[in-house]
Amino acid sequence: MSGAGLLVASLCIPVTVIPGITLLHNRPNPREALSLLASALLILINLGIYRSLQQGQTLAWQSGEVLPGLRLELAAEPLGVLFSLIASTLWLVTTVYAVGYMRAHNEGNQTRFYAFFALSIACVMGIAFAGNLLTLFLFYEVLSLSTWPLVVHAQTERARQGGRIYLGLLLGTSIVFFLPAIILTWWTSSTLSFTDGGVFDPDTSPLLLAVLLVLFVFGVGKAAMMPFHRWLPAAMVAPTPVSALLHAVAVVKAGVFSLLKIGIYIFGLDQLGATGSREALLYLATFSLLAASVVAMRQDNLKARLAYSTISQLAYVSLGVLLAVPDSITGGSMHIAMHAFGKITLFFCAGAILVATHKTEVSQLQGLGRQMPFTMGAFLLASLSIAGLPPTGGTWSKWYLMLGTLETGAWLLTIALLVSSILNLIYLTLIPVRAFWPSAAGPRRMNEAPIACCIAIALSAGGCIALFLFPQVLYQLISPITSGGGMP
Amino acid sequence: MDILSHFNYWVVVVLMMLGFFIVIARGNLIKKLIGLNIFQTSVFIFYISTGKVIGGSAPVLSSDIQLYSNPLPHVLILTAIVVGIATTSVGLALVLRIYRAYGSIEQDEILEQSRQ
Amino acid sequence: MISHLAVLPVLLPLVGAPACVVLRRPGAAWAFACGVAFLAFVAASHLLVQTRELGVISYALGGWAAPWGIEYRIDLLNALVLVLVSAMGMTVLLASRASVRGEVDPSRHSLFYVAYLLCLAGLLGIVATGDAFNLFVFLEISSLATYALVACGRDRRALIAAFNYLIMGTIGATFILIGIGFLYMTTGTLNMLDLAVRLPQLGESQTVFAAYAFIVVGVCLKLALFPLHLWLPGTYTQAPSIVTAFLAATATKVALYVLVRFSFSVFHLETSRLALSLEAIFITLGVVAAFAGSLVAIYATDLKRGLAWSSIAQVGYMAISVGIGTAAGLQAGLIHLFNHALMKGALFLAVAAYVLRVGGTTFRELRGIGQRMPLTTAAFVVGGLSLIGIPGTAGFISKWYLVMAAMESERWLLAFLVVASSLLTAVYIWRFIEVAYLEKPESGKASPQKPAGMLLTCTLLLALANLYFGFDTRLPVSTSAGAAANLLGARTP
Amino acid sequence: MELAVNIVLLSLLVTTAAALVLVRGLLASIMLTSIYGLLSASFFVIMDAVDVAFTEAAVGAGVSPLLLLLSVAVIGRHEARNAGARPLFAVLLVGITGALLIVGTLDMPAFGRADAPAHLHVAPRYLLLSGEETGIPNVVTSVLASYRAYDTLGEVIVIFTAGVAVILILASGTHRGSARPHSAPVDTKDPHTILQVVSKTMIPFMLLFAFYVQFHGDYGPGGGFQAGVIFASGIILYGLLYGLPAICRVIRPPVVELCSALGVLVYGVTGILSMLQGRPFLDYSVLADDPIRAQQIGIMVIELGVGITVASVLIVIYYAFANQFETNGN
Amino acid sequence: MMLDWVSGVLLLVGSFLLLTGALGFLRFADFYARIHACGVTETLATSCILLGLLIQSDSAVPQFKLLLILLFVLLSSPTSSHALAKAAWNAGVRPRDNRGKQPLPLPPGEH
Repeated sequence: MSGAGLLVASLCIPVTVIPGITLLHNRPNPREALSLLASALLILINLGIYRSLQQGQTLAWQSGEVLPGLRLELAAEPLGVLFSLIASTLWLVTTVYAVGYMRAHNEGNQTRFYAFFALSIACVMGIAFAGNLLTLFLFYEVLSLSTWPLVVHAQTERARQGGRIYLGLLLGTSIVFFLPAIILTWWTSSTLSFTDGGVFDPDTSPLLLAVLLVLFVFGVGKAAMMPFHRWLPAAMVAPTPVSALLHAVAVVKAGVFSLLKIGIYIFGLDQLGATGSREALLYLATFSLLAASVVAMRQDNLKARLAYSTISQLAYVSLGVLLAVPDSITGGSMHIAMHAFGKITLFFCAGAILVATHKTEVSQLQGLGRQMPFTMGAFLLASLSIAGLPPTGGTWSKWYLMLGTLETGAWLLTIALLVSSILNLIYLTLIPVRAFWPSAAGPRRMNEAPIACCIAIALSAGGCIALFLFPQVLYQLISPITSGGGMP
Repeated sequence: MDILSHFNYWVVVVLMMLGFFIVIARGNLIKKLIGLNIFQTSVFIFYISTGKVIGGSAPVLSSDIQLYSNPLPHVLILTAIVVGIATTSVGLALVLRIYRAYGSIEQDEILEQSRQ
Repeated sequence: MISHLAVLPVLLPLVGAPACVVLRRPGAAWAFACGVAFLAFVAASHLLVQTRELGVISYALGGWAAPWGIEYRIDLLNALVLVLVSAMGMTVLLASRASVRGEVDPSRHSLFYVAYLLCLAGLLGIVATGDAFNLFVFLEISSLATYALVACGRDRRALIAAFNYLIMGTIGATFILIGIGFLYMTTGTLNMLDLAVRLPQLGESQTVFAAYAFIVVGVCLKLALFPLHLWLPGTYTQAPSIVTAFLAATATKVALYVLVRFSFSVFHLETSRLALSLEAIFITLGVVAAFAGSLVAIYATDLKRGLAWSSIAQVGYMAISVGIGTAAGLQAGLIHLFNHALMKGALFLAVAAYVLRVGGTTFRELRGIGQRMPLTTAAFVVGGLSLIGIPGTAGFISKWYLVMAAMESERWLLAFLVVASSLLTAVYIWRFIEVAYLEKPESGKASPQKPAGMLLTCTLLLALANLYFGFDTRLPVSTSAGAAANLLGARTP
Repeated sequence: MELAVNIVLLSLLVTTAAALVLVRGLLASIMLTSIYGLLSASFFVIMDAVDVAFTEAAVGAGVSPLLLLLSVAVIGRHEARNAGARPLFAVLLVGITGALLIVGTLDMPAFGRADAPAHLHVAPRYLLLSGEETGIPNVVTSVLASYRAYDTLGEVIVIFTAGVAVILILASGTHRGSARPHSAPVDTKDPHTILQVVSKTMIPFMLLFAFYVQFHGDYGPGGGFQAGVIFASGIILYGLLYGLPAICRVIRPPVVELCSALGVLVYGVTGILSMLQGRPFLDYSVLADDPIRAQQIGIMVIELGVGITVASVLIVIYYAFANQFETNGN
Repeated sequence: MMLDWVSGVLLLVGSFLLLTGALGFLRFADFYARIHACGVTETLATSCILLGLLIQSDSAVPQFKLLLILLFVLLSSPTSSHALAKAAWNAGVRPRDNRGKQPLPLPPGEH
């Protein structure tokens, strides 16, 4: 298959299974088999793209002109390939998990669930391979819309409320900030294509650039930068597989991924470093990072705590972008992968606990370790990854981020990162520790979640360790970005 | 500019405004249509005034007449009169139906009924 | 017949309407009307192709040359609007059969189609003509037919709506007549091109100023630009759904065309002293309309009424684009004119299907409609997304150009307000989507399914058009670019 | 002298309009409207617009008061006292509009000046050449039916639309076209013998006069529209005196409806004939070899179309209104 | 010359009659008296004026037209007065005394 064909196929595979899923709405087994098949196929295709890229092939595709001089473009560059690989791998894992979870939980409207899930993944692929801002924006918006039915899955008043906040903030920020920013970029530079070293003329007005950066950072609401972070906790009303894949991995990562791409390919690191509003935003990100951690500590609901933790971790990546030095970019990019595996494991565990024991609050988890030793073990491992401690992948990304702060001489930020890691430890790692603590309730028999859930947890937790052991794969993949030659 | 030269226009403006006032201020639907009628007729008067040439005669060609009034406004107003009567008849048809449906043609009473 | 292309789109429905009276059977009348509308659409499309190739086409009716006779003058702008109006007229008419059967008194069906054709002919005539007074005549044809069509609504409030529209519409038309009279007095001509040549020679004249003011107020009444919008919500809500779909997709568009035509082709707004104050007025009113209309739409409990207010808001955008007054602004306005017709056509046709199925359009009646009518509701959602301006839909293109135009003229606040108001659109569209998909349908109100295949097909067709024109924008974009350039470049010394 | 008449007529007009503003009660208002129409017709004569005067006399003083009266016969003449209590708003709006109009008049050429721009540009050609080009002395007719024939087609369509609209609006409940009243013809115990006898002798002359106006329009005031109105008045007079069923027996409603379409079609087909021969729509030159002759034929045919449509639509409208009276009235 | 005089007198008489009719219409006590005043005078007055004009005119066509109008007026004017009076009677308007206060007694057989 040609390079362009691979890219299009990667988008189309999730879409093409949707009619199949819809048609099979009365027969769960073939329906879910179809989902699994599609995700496996998607991984293969993304691996194919990865290999082509490693072999130095150019992968790009263009549509006809949408507006004069402006087309839809797809292009494979390292960051996108990384993102697509993570997303598709975790789609497979999540589908396995979802089969167990949705059945055990007796959820309704499962067909709708799988169909929109597939659509969301297609959008994620579109974002990952977007060759210009227009394409990115198109899939970004459709992703917001196609995840809404997943968020309001329960159709209760609370779910609707959550859905309103979710969509309101995501659509609101993207329409009010992101879209004008894109149009402004188009108007100033007459191109929206991602370009190595940025698209702006060196003599572009600094004020304009400063405004643009602010618009972009706030406009990409999916990056959950404070004060536009409220949608993420609101989205937690969704079923756990949705929270796990979309609101720990796909959607939020799409946000920070967009920021990375804008930072690297629209501004260019040099220009970005010189942009006036960068510093202010940097401190906002830092604030977001710390504040979210503090709020997370006060959350008793497990999923809400994980959500705030996500906000905090996303701020790491934003920080990486805004620092605008090669090490921080590397750190930010790697953190996408590290956090993805860590956080999805945590969500899987939360879902498993819910399915097995119907417990949702942190305070109820005391002594649960004996009942669900496997789940709690995985939880411990993943929380270490989030905090950035060995033997997990999180170590490396945080390391590079630290290096980035040191390189720019921002001591304050280094300290902030350290403090945040400690907070992470407190609000996440303490949960499994206390679960394993011998409690008055006494030993009870094992009661693990359905086997499909356990398999998924094992896979994702294994991923955390694998990333610790083989970080060079990631590093090699993304190194062309920092050396200035990412785009085909 | 002497006063008399625009006297006609101003009177016609007054006529128009009287008609316009009836349309807006009166609540009776038939009265509104009557006002509309007056308003439109006054506009016709205005048009015809613009076509008049002092000392001219009606634009029917004849060998012993040199100066004619302008025929074009006449043509336009012939059409406009037809438009006016067409509007009036449609309006009246509506009024009849409204009366049948509401038992009244006073705006206030109808509004009150509509709200219920 | 090729040489008569300019007159055919108008002439066909104009002569077709009386011929339609002969057909007493409603089905036959409908089929005939559809055929006529289709031919008119074909003629209009050919005309667009011709104008793109040959430039302006002039057609002297009666064989009398322009200032003395009446002229049809087709440039890119008219041709685009002609195609749009005839296409929407045809599509809605095709969809109308089932809906008319469901909503209109059976004794009136065949005349309903006659009135529809007359309205279509009137609208097309307004667009095609190059003569100011002829424009007034066709305006009245379309208006009279509209009043009758609106009065066909089932509720008795339709009569009130029609009557109010008649009063306001006639006042508007009379204002236009006054304006045309003033113009005639000062120039001695009624031909628009001739007017455009002669008006600049007059210099600053109070009469010309008053003429413009009256024409603008009259047209804005027809356009339903805030605060002259009072007739619109009642009319759109109470008229039969098909009529609402037709009016929303065509009538306000034609009014906007007239506004643009007079402002730029005849009066050269861009060069005149008035420009600054009028700019401010149009933009302010447009922004207020966009916000006020959307806000009222958010609180509406009836879908049809909500969409009617949404039309007021959307007219606001078009007014803004006229107010910006640059080539980019006009282009944005024309693109939005085109796209908005597609959106509102799809939305109101979906509403027509709802009325047919559940008998009403209040949110209570529409609960859970998404499960009962999945395809229609899907079409509605696509139309709604287009209205919001989600990328991938036609509405996005409109928004893009409008924001672009605002930025180009360095009106940053305006650009911000435009995008912010589109968020309000999202609110009221989403309000319906929640009702349609998340609420449980009221039990015990299962009305029998009436066959409405054509209605569904046309609704889906328009929804697809919304998607198609979100990706392939060559037709509206290039044509409107040419039209805008013509409008501003037509400055004659 | 003319000026004096002018001033008197204008002040009468203002008085009538002012009276209309002040008076309550629909019957009085309708009479005042009628007077207003008659006065403006007289004014049009002073202004040399004889054709318009003729039309306005027929419409403003005839048809529209008639329709108003028919409606009031159904609805009643009462007008509420305090209805529409928004006088302040109205005064404001009217004030602004009026002021704008006055401002607009300030730069206008003086009244009646022969060198006003309106009299110098397009109109002179009509006055100079229409005689040669169309062979018709009445310039208004030649402009109406030839130079601006398309406007006149529009006018016919407008009146046709009005007919369609009125039927569409009033037809609900009763079957379309059948104006079969529920009550007996007007007041059997009190037949309007005198009126009936007198008008019976007059109606044939009215119809004859209608034809005269129809075909004399080329030479003097008159034409299809006026003829149609007069013709319809004759029919309506008959209907008023002998009741709707009687007139419906003579002239069946479906036939009238078809006729209203027929007139438009006659007009339209004349235009299409020219198109079929490769000339622009409504170019009469194809109708005969001699161009002047062709113009005359064309004008005659389309005037006939106008006459047919106007007469039938007015009758249709009368039927619809009278039907309301007979079914709802008293 | 003689004819001019005649027509002048006729026109004057006609105008005077119209004026008296109008006065009567304004000043008389009740509906029937008023309609009597203008109904009677109007027919005569219009006839006088038309005759006067007929004499003034010097070509055949206008004379013929004026004659027709005269005929029409002679027919329509009394008829319309009659119709008005009858309509009023049917509507219940009753004659009153000279000052317009008391309704006069009804003729036998009516109530």
